[in-house]
Amino acid sequence: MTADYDDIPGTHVFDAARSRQGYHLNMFCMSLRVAGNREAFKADEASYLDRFPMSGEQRQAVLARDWNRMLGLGGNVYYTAKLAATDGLTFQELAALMTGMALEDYRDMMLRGGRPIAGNRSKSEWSNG
Amino acid sequence: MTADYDDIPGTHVFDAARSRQGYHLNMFCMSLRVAGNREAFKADEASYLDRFPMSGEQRQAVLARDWNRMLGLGGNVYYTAKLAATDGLTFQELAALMTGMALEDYRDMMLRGGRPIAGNRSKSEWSNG
Amino acid sequence: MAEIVGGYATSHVPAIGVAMDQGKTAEPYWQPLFAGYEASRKWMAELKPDVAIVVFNDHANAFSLEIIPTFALGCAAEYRPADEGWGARPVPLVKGHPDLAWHIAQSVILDEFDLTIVNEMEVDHGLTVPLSLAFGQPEAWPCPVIPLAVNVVQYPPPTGNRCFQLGRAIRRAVDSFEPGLRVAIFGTGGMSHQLQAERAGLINADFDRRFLDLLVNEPEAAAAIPHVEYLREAGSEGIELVMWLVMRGAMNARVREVHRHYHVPASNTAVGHLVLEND
Amino acid sequence: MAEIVGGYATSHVPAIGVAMDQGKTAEPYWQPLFAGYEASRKWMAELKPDVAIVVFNDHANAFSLEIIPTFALGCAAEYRPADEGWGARPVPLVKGHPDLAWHIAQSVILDEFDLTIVNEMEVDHGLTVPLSLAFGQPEAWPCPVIPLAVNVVQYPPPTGNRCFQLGRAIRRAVDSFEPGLRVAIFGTGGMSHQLQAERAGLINADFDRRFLDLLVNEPEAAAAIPHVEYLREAGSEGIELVMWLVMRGAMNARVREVHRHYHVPASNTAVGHLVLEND
Ligand SMILES: [Fe+3]
Ligand SMILES: [Fe+3]
Repeated sequence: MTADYDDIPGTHVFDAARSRQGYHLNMFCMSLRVAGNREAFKADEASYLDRFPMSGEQRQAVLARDWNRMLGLGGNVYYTAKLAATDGLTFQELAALMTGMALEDYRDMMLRGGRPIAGNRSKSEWSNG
Repeated sequence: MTADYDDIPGTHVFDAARSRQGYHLNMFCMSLRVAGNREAFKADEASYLDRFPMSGEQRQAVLARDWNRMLGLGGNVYYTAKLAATDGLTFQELAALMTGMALEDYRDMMLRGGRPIAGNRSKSEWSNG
Repeated sequence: MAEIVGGYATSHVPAIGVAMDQGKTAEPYWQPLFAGYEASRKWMAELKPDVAIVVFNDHANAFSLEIIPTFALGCAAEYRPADEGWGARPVPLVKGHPDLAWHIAQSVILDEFDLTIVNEMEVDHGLTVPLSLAFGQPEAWPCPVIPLAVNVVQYPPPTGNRCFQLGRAIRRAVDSFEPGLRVAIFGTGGMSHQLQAERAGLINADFDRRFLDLLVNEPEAAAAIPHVEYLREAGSEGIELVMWLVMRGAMNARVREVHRHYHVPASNTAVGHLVLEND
Repeated sequence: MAEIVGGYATSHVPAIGVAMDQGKTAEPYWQPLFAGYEASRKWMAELKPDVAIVVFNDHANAFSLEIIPTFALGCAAEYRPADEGWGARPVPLVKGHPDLAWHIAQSVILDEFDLTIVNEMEVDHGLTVPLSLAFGQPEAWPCPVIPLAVNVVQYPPPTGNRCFQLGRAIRRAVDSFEPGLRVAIFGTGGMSHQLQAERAGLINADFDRRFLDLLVNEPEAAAAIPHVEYLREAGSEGIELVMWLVMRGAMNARVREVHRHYHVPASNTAVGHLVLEND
């Protein structure tokens, strides 16, 4: 199935397919809302993750803190942000990591008005860029 | 506030006012879905009820198994039926108790086609009857 | 496109499930009730739908007063039968159909129905009794199920018209799904009954028969029945009949009545049953 | 009748809450942002609404993927601020207004909106940051709050038109409530921002300014913007702007723009703010 939003570059719209794929990954992240769970996860990440029947790739992405890979495997950023919070990251630090930019460069880009829309509307603009 | 259904006799429509009044009473009943809770309640009703901030009247109606009084205090029959189930009553036995009829008479009435609608549409029909 | 191949309406009285689970269907009290489901069980066995959408209501089992969705569509892979206080029914696990369920969810939300999507839900007698009536007592249910739970416990339930319109939206969603899937849709609950307080035991066969006629032949008229008429004429729990309108909305404007059965009583309730095919 | 006395729209960026909680509002990074809220805080202090309806979205705190209501209306007596992973915000408990909330719930359901009623809910930055911006940092919030949580995390959110129509239904509900109650309504979220993946940091000031103009003067045109346009032009999280349409729907067809503020950035987000009065 294709959707009208598939052409947007650098973006994972959290639709049915992604929600189904990422269910247990996201529910793991959700569990980190509870302070005691954050402690348990930090104490032993691998055995904490055993509680959630996610795929091996998803598990690997969590352990490696590969934020974009998590999104590619069905993660949603409001969920993965709870893992970032557990690591002590701010939302801006998380965003910078996903863009591949240094935090300072990302912050400067935002201070200059953010990533411009021109050139960022469709995948064709990115593949030419 | 009056509603178009207020005139129906022998009936508590579970509207906003009743839902608010009966919230903790119904949530107590809901807790009896769990087998362990049913055991705990049967072992010591009074202290089990302490977990739920219901009114003194509601608590009294529960302890006395005053089924209509529970409904009058905001109970909903799908919730109070869980208390009846804990007591080992069937839904037909519960219904008979609420009508004030002997179980055999209630059962016979149902076999003869149930309580007729004629004479049971409005409160005025009951006050004359 | 996928196709709606049949509509099945039935009461979902818990005592019917108990009678089946305990092997009492041949007893004199129960025999006339179950006799009326023999033809439709054969019809269903021949129909062999690939999936069943079951419109039902939860009776304070999956949902409590903490959260009360008007329409909750199950998109999960499976649903466990609920313990309603008497222990769970000994019936098979209900398997879901996430592909079609998510397609319906997306379609009807964009069609401006304000659905609640549910991925964790136990299913009570409202869903499992109709499955038992339609499919008997197999080791596993013969097809996956998409549960659609409608609030009829907390007043106000959705209007009859809204239920009918949701049925039409579900039909559009099914019509736009990938080809080859044959879908049955169940409307459950009712008919006239009152389970509570001094008027418990109310039955109104005239109302029920008129409702059956209207549902088949004049569904817009059935959809226009106001809540107070259900409450007064069909008993406070008779308002469950709005769920039959979701099923009817998913069928063609004109339908064939393949089978009808009406019996009083099952425990406290008037039992009605309809099988419809698109004309 | 009760009366809608004002409409208040604002972004609800979590970093704004952190800046206020940590006393950083006068720092050079934050000062220009907060300067734009001074006039409207004074306006709100003079308005003194009796109750605020706050349209917001939950960000995976009160709700998870287990249950996803399109529209969830809080009818509870109180709501605790949520721990979103960084610990709960040090802000007052949010008191509800069950009388008006239940009235709205009943009214809009009979008006054929398929609401989910919620009696247990924690509220996250989506609701508490707008309260902080509007009311500052009091010991207790100056008025009770009715939270209306809109799903914008799981695609598809409700259409812009559906949100606008729900606002109109809420207006009818407020108009039919007992006299004397003065109600403010908040639309929150947006403006353009993308928090995820390689395109994170997207801002589109042209889109945002056009949206502000349309919302004030041509709300039907704003309500017609399709989801894909928000996603592409305003970023994947910019679709939160549909929630402003609920607020706008509850106001008169013609409104006065009392105050406007637009600032980039707050962390990853373009901040927009509007104060409207009925004309
Ligand atoms: Fe039922
Ligand atoms: Fe947000």
